[in-house]
Amino acid sequence: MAQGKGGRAVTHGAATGHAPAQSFLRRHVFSVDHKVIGRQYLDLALVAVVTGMVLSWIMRFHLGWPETPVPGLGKLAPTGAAGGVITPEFYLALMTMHGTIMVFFVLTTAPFAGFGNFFLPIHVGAEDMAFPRINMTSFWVTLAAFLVLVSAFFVGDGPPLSGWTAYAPLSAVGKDAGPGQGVGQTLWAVSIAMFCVAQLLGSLNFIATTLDLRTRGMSLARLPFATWAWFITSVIGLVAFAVLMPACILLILDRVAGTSFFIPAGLVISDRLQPHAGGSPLLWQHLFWFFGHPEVYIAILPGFGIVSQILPVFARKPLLGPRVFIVCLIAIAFLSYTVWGHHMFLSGMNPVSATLFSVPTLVITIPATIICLLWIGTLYGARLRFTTAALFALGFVSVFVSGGISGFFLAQPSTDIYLHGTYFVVAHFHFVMGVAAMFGIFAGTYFWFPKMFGRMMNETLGKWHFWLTFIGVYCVFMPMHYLGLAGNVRRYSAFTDDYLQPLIPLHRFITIAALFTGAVQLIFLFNLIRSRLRGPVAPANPWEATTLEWSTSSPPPHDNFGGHPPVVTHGPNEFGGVGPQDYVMQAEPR
Amino acid sequence: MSTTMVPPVLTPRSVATADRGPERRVAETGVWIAIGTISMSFAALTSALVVRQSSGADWQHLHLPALLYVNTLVLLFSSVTLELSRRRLGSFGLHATLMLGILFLAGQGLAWRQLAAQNLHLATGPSSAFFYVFTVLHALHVLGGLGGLGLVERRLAAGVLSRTTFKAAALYWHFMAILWLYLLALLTIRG
Amino acid sequence: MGRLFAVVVTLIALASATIFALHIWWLPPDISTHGARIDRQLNETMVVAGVLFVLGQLALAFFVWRFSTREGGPSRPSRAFPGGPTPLVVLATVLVGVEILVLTFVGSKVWADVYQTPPAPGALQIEVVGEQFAFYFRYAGADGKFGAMHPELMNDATQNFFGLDPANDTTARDDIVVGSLVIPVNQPVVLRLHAKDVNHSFYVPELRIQQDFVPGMVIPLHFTATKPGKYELVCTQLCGLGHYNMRAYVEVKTRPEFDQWLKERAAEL
Amino acid sequence: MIARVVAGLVVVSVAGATAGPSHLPPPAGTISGKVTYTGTPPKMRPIDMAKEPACVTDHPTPVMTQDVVTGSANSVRYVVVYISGGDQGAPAATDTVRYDQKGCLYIPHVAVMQVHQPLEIFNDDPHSHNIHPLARVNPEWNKSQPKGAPPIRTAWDQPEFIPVKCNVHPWMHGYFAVLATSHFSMTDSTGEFSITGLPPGTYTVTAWHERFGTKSQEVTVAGSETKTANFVLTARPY
Repeated sequence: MAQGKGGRAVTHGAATGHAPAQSFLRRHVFSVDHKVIGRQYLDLALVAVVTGMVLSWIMRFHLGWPETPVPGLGKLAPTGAAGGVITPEFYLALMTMHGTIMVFFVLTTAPFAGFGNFFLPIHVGAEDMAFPRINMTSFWVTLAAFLVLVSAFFVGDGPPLSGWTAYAPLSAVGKDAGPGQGVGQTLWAVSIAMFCVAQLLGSLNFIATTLDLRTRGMSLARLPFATWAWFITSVIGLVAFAVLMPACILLILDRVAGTSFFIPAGLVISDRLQPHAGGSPLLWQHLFWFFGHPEVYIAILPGFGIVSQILPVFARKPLLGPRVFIVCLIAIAFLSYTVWGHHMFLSGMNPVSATLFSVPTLVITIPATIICLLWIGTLYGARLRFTTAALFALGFVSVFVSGGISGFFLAQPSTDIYLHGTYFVVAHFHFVMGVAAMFGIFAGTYFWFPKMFGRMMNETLGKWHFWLTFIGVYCVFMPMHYLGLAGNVRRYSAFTDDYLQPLIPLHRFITIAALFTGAVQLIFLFNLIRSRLRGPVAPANPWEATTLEWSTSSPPPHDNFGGHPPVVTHGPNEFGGVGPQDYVMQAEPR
Repeated sequence: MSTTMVPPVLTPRSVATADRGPERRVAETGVWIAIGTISMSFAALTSALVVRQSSGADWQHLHLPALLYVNTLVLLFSSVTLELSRRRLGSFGLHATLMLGILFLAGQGLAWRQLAAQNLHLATGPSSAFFYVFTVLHALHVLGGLGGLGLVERRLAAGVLSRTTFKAAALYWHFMAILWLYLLALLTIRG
Repeated sequence: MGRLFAVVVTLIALASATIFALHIWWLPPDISTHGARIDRQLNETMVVAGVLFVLGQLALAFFVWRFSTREGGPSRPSRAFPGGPTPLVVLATVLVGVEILVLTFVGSKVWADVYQTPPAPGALQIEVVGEQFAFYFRYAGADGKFGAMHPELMNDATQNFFGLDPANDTTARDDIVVGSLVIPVNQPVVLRLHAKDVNHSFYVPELRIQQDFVPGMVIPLHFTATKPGKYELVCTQLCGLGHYNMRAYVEVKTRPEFDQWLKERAAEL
Repeated sequence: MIARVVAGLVVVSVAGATAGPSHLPPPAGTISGKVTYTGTPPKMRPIDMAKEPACVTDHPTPVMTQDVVTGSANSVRYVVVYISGGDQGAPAATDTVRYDQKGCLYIPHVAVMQVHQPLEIFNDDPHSHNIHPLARVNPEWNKSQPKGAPPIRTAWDQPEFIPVKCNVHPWMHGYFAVLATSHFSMTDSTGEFSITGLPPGTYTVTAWHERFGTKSQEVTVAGSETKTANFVLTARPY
């Protein structure tokens, strides 16, 4: 209690509500408890991922059989798919919404905001986030952003069709540019701007919590790997979303206020001269990709952390080179801001800068390769236990390697000349940020579910889920590399070009594999719901793990540690001892 | 399976910074992070301005209303009164800061009206567009700062104000002044 | 379970790599002067990346096979990786580092050849407009001069795709505007890409060339086709609902055929 | 397929030629005439449909541009002649105006209809089109119609000459002439038109052409006579 100079008592800030709230609404809906908020984020991500996946099914079906009506779709979308036949603009709208929902509301929301919210405070030994109310605000803004985005399905011409990258001027000139480019595109921009605000607030919380609320003995070196990853992701997000938000504001102004930030003079769209002048389409691309490339790491770094945390647990030995791992994460975070131009090799920017952007892009593979080797090296001499979480973590390594390696082709301007804009790119980013991040989310779910809900998930169902998904995703995305090599352009709603005709059978194979892999996810959904209601009661530490969340009950009490903040005496990585207990928990007394 | 529970340790609310209290750092850290991210946003807009300036030949220098310099003085003075208040924990300076902050916003509003009277609107040209974007965004951030100061005032009146909260709020407020000086310079030189 | 994982990963890796190696789906034959170098760069990258891919997956499979515990099997202590992380760090840095150096060194030359060298003098000048959702091409006509473009005159309804003003601009009157890119074989060609409305992209797989159209910019692109035939030019930058159908044919003709074609088009004016 | 197109043509031309409500009792007058031009019209040029091979094969000889179609003796086709002042006839006919997309062309090039009259747009081609009426008074829309999709049924609420375009095939260009009156006609390949079923009275007759603009004249019809009203439009070469 500090004594003010003027004699007035100055106390600590009012307690931030660590007593459990009483009303149902306060406890489960408008809760400031980070665990409730984390679950809310994950529930939102679940809704989003189901939505995004259904959209991709319709897209894939259309690509395989473009003229076959989709049963029932004519009723759901009478404008976009009259009689169930999908129009090109409806396909692009599905694609735009699929990309936007998946990148923002699944790959950012689940592994980062969802798991991070639930476990980061527990990992550092805190009762809650640094700013619980801001935390709650962050979730509700995210939810509102999602609703705004989805509402584009129900307005005028439907959702926008300019892709998740929303390149200007297509995204900026309004409805002359096509259906959905009116109100739908505006809603998109508003939604993303709101999402940026939410993520900035969230990142602020993550960073402040990690820096200031660590319990006694929890030095930075003893932070669990997942928390390191969330912390670094927050730093990336803090910069990336801070750039995307003003970019979206400028885009909205171009659309509704008649400014010309991104729209140059002399555009004639559908025979109409546009009343704009002087803007720069490349400016949008620079601003977007300055966010967009780091966003890839926002999606994948939490996966790195989750896998690095899970692998040692099931390998029963410490992660190889924990410090190297952290240094590599930091290196990736730093480099992620120097590479955005590799999305723009062919965009008309100065060709000299292509080489300048190519080099850091290739260099970033060094820390990524080191991390993969650390994981594989961790397996050396391990005593692997094959839980579903372990399988997904191992699967993560496999798909990340597959996705990462195709990056070599796209990072070089010379080979990008041919492969840019083809399915090779689709294959690359789906493996490296889509599938890999999803595997991270699955691994995290199977690993942490007992802690979050106090019940175990069904391992048999889990293993079926893993095997079918693992094989499925390779069948879906590996052939896309072949399509790309054959010059198959992406974002096409149908393949009418002569040279694409021979590729249609391969598209059908991918479609069947995608529908199959999608259907397999029903096993996961079923497991999730059944285990939440009827799974066996989970002990505090079912996996014999070391980090702080396993020191408290499953699920943790309201203040996480029952009024007894833990004192940390060990690192998170102490596995492999001999004796009945081969590990040392972080809070184990010396 | 071992399910080791931690034995109760008798360190109520002990954290790494136990000697100084957890709240002490959190508010300040939060504001520093906010300063970082706000700076990044304005840096992005600055680079947008530079790119936009070279992309079209339609850039016409915007003569800033002289009122802005008066507003600048108001904002700077409000920082001084806030600092005095914080050093001596008096509420008078805080009130003054709040009033000056509101005055600054009113002044900005007046400046926008002056420009509008000269037919310089958001969509008139790139320089006016950037002017409005920068100043409105800044004003919104100042508005947020006023909210923070209002909270400080309430807590001070209730006698529950922590030094760190006050310091954090002041830090943010001073940053608003610095940000404004930067924007003024940018808009004067490149606007 | 570990053995199953190892087997599945091995099978996936080998099957995927085999399909790559057999070129079952592969690039169409190259018809440009610069394409061979791009192909070589792509092949070299394919070999290096393929080796890394197979090695990485096999290492993962092998370690999982070797170090999985069987249910109820004897408990043995875990072993640390010999030498700790350092050898792996060195391995990754050296291996990937050398690869990066080689690829960049060779690759940046290939890139520079295509995008940073001026076109050959005397190259055939062709103007290209990309619009929702077609490409149009313009040849200078008998006077060798292109008429100026006026956006306010651009109108699909009157087939004025380039915004020409023949009423006042005599150089525009003989400009030949067509919907296919017709070029003579072995003749250097310079395109100037204009975007009429939104971003588009110029992609001819056989020519190994791709370049965005950006509104507000005129982007030059040059190449030389080496084999007569009919190829497809497609748009690779999302431009709206008809993106999938934004295409044109590229017809590479012998010199006499080309001259004849140009003469016929001029007669239509 | 062809039968459908022909049927559509018949429907439209019937709607055009006998647009007057036939059930009205006589006397009913007729205004007929011919539309010609002075000056040099733009040259009709072959349309380059190379990007859509199916449409190239649909037309053994190249199709010429249709924005200005002239015939012998300076006649002008696709001129909409209608009553802009005077009796406006019956409200919207319930018969449907049919508009076809075939061989990457709009058939007919100009479709004349009344406000609120049902309009059906068919895609007879083996590929997708988008229909983009560039309306300014009426609400503008832009929809694709893939192969096999049902016809688009719509109607317009305000009189307007609406350019129609297909963005996928930029040369595809036509007009919806949406009129408040039921007294209208469109010139044929000889430039002739005929507005029938006019009750006695004085009329402002207006001729509209998409490139040559509009001209009007006053005509008084008494009883069941046929009055002649010729129009001469001014053509410019570019």
